[in-house]
Amino acid sequence: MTLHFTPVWFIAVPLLLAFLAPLWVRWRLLMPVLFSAQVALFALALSWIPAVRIAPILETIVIAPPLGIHLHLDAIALLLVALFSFAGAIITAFIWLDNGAAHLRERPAFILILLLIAGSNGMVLTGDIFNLYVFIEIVGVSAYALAAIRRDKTALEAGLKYLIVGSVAAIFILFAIVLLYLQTGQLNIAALAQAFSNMPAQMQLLIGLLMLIGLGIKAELFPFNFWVPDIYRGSDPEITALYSGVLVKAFLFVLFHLTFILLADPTVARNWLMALGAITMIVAELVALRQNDLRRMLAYSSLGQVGLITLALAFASEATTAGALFHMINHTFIKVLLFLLAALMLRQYASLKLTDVHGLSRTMPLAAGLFVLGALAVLGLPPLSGFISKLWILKGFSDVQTFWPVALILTAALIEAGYYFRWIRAFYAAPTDAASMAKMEGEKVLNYAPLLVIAGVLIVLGVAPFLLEDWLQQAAQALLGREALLNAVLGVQP
Amino acid sequence: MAHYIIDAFAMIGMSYIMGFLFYGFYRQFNARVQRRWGPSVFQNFFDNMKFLFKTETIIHGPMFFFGPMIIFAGAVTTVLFVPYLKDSNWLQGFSHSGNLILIIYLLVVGPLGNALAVGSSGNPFGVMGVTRGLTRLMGLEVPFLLGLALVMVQHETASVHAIMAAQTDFAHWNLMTNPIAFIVMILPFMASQHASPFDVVGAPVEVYAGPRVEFSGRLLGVLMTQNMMMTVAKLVLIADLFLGGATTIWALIAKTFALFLLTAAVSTSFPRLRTEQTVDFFWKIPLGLGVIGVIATVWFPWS
Amino acid sequence: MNLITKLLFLGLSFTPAATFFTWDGAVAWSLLNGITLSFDLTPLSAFFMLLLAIGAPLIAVPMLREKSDESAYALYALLLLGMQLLLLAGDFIGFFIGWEMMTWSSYLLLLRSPRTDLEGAQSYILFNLVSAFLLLAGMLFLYSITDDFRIQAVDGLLTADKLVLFVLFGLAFLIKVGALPLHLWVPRSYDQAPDLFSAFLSALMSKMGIYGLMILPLLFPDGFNEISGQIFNGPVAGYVLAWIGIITATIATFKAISQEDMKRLLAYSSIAQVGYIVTALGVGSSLAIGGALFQALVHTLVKLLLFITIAGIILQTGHRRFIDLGQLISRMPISFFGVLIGIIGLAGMPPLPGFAAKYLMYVGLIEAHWLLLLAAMILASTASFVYCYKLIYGPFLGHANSPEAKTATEAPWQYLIPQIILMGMLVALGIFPGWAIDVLIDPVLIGLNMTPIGTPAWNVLATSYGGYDGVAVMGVFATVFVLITVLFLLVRGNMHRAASPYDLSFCGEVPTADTPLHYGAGMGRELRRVPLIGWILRHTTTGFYAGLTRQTQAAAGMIGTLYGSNPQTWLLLAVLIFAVTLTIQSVTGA
Amino acid sequence: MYHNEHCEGFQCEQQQLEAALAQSGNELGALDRLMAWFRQRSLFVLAYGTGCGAIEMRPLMTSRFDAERFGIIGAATPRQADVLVISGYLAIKTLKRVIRSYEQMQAPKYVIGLGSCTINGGMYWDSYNTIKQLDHYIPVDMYVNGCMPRPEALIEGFVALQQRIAAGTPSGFERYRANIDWYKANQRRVLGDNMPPDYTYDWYHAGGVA
Repeated sequence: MTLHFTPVWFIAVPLLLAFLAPLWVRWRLLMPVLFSAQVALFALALSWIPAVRIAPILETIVIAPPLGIHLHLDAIALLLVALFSFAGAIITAFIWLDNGAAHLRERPAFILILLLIAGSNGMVLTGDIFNLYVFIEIVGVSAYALAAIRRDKTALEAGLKYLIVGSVAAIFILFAIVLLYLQTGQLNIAALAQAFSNMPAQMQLLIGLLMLIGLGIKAELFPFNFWVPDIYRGSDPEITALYSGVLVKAFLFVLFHLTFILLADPTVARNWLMALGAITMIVAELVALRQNDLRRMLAYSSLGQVGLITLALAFASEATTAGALFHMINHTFIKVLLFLLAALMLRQYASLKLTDVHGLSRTMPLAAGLFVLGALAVLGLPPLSGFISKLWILKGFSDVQTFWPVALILTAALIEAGYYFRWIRAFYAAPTDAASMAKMEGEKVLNYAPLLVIAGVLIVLGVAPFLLEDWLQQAAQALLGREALLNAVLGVQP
Repeated sequence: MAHYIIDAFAMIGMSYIMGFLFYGFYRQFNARVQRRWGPSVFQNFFDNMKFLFKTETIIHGPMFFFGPMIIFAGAVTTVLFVPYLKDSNWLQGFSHSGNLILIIYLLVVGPLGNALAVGSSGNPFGVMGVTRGLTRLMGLEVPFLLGLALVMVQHETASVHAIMAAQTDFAHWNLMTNPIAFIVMILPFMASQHASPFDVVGAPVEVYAGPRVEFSGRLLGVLMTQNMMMTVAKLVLIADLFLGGATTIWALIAKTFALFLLTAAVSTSFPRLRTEQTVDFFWKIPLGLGVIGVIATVWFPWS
Repeated sequence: MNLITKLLFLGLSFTPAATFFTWDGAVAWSLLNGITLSFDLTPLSAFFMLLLAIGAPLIAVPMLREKSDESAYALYALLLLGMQLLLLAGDFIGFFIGWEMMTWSSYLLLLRSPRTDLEGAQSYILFNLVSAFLLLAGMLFLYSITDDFRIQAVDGLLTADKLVLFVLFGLAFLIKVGALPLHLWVPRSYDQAPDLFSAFLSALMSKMGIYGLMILPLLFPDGFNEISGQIFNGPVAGYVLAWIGIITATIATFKAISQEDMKRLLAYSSIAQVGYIVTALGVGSSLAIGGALFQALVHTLVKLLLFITIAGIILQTGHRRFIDLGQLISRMPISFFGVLIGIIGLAGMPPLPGFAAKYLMYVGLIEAHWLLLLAAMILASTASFVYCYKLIYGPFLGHANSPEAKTATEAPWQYLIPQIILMGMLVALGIFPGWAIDVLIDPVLIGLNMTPIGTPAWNVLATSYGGYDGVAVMGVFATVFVLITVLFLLVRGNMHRAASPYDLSFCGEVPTADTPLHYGAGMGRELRRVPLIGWILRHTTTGFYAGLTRQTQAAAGMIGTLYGSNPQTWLLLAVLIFAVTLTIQSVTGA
Repeated sequence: MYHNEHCEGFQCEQQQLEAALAQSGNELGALDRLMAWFRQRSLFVLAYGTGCGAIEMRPLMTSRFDAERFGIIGAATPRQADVLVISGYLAIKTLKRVIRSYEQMQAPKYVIGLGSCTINGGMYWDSYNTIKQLDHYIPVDMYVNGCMPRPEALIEGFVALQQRIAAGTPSGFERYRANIDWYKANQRRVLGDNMPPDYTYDWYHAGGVA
């Protein structure tokens, strides 16, 4: 008998495994299952590549669209799903191998992480807007709970704040969906896309704004991202890595997926979104200059990168989109790397204030080295993959002689260098407190194994980016290819 | 080979003799201006010999000893790279292997070797003097070389022989054809000869803190010898460049003497300047003239 | 294990040499669609590769003395790799990759010094990144016009486009060479870097900026003739570049004179020396370019020699300031000769090759009739005598000023071997300037489509303006020196060495060990009384950059207040924005 | 002496004095004679005014009396000087400097004691802090007495010194070498522990005592 692989598995497997959690607890298999689930999903995603390369896969759940719910696995969805499961696998492996943070190796965390992954996969795969909302809520709830999972004061505060903000964002999104449904009577995204242009302009604007704010809060765009540093600072770095690496990317995808598919002419929103991205980027980088806490700094840096990706995606040319997707991947890797490093450093240091981590390279040389690698990659310095993605984006802008984003991106990178290198310098400076240095324990290479994998990927992708090139270009085409998608989902339409 | 050796010794001897005679003349001239008799014209020779025959000489380490040797070697090399006569096989030295820019740099070799020796003596007063000397050098080299560069541009060559050959008669002397260059160059030239009013660096009689504060006996004699030879070499160089060179020894003596007389006249007439005044003076007056010269000869090629 | 690592490292340091000698044929690496990296060794890049091939092992040898430090070795290897990529690159992407690898690996090496402070590290990386990003912007702009990343002649550009490109590339490379007023990072980093790495920074990395500047004429073969015509006897771009170079050289020279620390002095002197190269590049004639290359060669050798020697002194004494040293001539004689040969080369005195370089540059300037530039260059090179003298007087002559200087011994052999090799190279080059012209420089000039300088014999440096014979100069000087020394020693009379270093004529007073007899720190201070120099030394760019940093920080702080920690505010803001945008849109849109 | 046919005033003085210079020591060898002749033709005087007699050195060197015509000229440092002129009384404080300067001069070197004070203390015969007999502390080659001696007297003294140099008469510095212990003992008597350092006469320790 051959198992019938379908895209549903990407959602179903994690859900199923999460529900069977008591079993794994009894058999003491929680972490192995969690890890192997992600690896399996990643393998599954890779096995789909040949098929998706030929044509997007459409998986109908009950009845055919536009009436039924369907999952839509095209190149970009596959890319993101693979990315999510890879990032999930890395983080899980880290939690598994690491000897700290016991609360992350218990049942609640197990369930919540799987739910988060399932939800994110669902958001990327689904072709139905209400279904999308459901997944957003699944992801949201698991994220709020994960933020508070450490159950101390700061974690609980972060969880509560996240809950408030996230719920409001969900309300905005829900409101937009309701309006859409009221106007068109449709819930299938493709069908909505066809009907969207027939709506009154005022209504289009209202829905657009509601969506923008709702998703903007979730995807951390500028005037709506004030919550980010607090949450990132409050929750465990491993969880933050999930947020920054998986969650934000899923929401960014949703934002742009909806933009590109609902609007017949994406240039309407282009300038708005580009401006939003540029402001997000510059503001976040500037604010990060003054941050003295490593995790807050990483949070702002994450915002800056989101701004950059937004800027590039909003431009909606194929080169910038492909570059932005590549950058999305890189950013996921880098931020997972950096946040996990922060987690490791937190084991040794009471606080990650700039003044407290002087001389960190003496006790944790590997961590300091990997931090340097991550910083170089996030700054876009060759020969790491961050350089290639940035170059791709910049080249995309130069192709059409648009230079203001180039100038902004380079300026932002410069500011970013300003603070990243301040940290690097602190790591390699003479220690302020030599006595406490002495009693710190050495590094266990095993803890670093997942991080070294990421580092390897960053280098390989930097030297040989052509490995991903075709896939990325197809993904970009899929993201921008409104007509193709409508045709694929709805068949030949009158 | 024998020709070269004889020629070289002839040049060295001639420089030495001209040197002490010129300096003797200078002391006489100075004395007459001050209404006194003054010493014999050979007084510098006597002084020099006295120092060379001193029975005792103190040295402060090997570099202190080698410094005067370097400066002497630099002086002799300079002498040998300046052509003394025009259109002659004699008194040429190795001047065909060099050029004007090389000679200008050779002029500086000596002072730098000397500076090493002074530093090696460990006497801070000497080093003060060296610093003053290098500062003055900084001031004077700029207009001096600019003046010479104007000549090089005029003749499109850095070869002293070629420049000499181009000055066929009095009307074609560079003094006539390029007077600005001469005026620009002449005051720094005097300073490069340690002539008053630019001689605060190592005024031998009055100023304690000079480069020579630690030198005694035979080393001082060597320094004195090279100074006289160097003076002659510089005079000959300027005569070559601006006064059309000389075809006979008598013409050479006459021309260099005329230049020396000019220097002596200026020295006796003006009070001494401080180092920074010297530098400032050179960067204002001769260099300003030099800039005018550049504008007149290079930017507006009608002249 | 230790030994194997060290041997491996030494082997790695020979990679540029291996590349230089064994490279044949071009290599291409397809990075992305439309971006193919191509690598090849052109005559120009071969010249700079040779510098790297000479310098890298010579710095590696003394590095072996310290206890084996794998990460430093790895970074050094990366740095060498980056520089080789940069030199080999046939397109801008490869160039940029090499450039950036060089930047960050050198930054990390810089951090390994305990002396590196925040300002030094930050100014190093930020200035270099600005340079890199300007380069990136320039190449993207070029790409947007030509649709090609390859380094090749571009013609038919609009003047405005060309100007933009020229400014972008020019600034990028001028930052790297440390031209004023973009030099702030140079003295700090050269001063604070590990002592041996300073040699690398000054001798080799500054040359990469020169290499970049030399690529520019390849890109724009016709220069800016259409703007300037022939007002300045040459392209206006060259004229501007030349003035930038010479102003840099002059001001840096005066700054160097006023330094009290050996490495800082050398840092400013590097800026000044590279300034000459920039000037010569601005002239652009084949003589001047030849001079620039010659100067690049000499400066590399000289700065390697000086920095390695000074690293040896610092190693042996632990002091770096002039006032803390002195009288090392008797304790570190080989180092003394190292510095002596170094400063003679630095000052451009005959018979060492510094003079040949100066000679070519002077003749280039005279040939171009740029006499005011010549005057400024003379000023800078004469003023450099003062700091050269300070450099040898401070550590070696005078009186020892600290207990360490009184007991120091000669530097270890790992330091002496490179010194001796470099001294030999410098002397040989001085005697045979024609060899360098014939073998090293003419191929580059031919590669750049310029008339080679040519030389009748290896010992002669010949130009259309006359030349000189290295063997004759050296021979005459050496013969006279030997003769006079022998003669002097033959004359009868008692010559004796002072029995005490305090036997000084000191106005009748008796100096003791407590008397301040060392003049090293004060030397050159009195230069401030010269109005021009005083004015230069009173003004710095530090204030401007500090102000810029302060303003940026203030702006960051101000924006940072937006990010409060109150959820109500976040939500209020979101709703408010929603409402306001909606209102505005519906009012204007309706 | 001032009324001759071919000369007038102090012009005659020079001729008379120079005439005396021409005849020099017959007992010396040719090279030594030549050297001695050069030495006496060129005397560099250390510009060191120890007492009130220094006021007489200025007219001596300048236009009125013009010592330069005898080859006598000032020198700034003891290293270059041949002659040390002790111009008048010598306080004990100054004595130390004088001894040091003298020892730093390079042989051959000469000392001229100017004024009565250097001979017997002069008007300071009972002063507690001046030395009375210079010759006890450093060797004096020539005394010029008077209080003050006129520049003419000084010139006569110099010329007499020149004659002695030309004649090859053993001069003070050789006496100093030979009797260094005596001189040092005398110096120690007035200076006490405040002696100039002994490395300035290192030939004494190196066994080079004449």
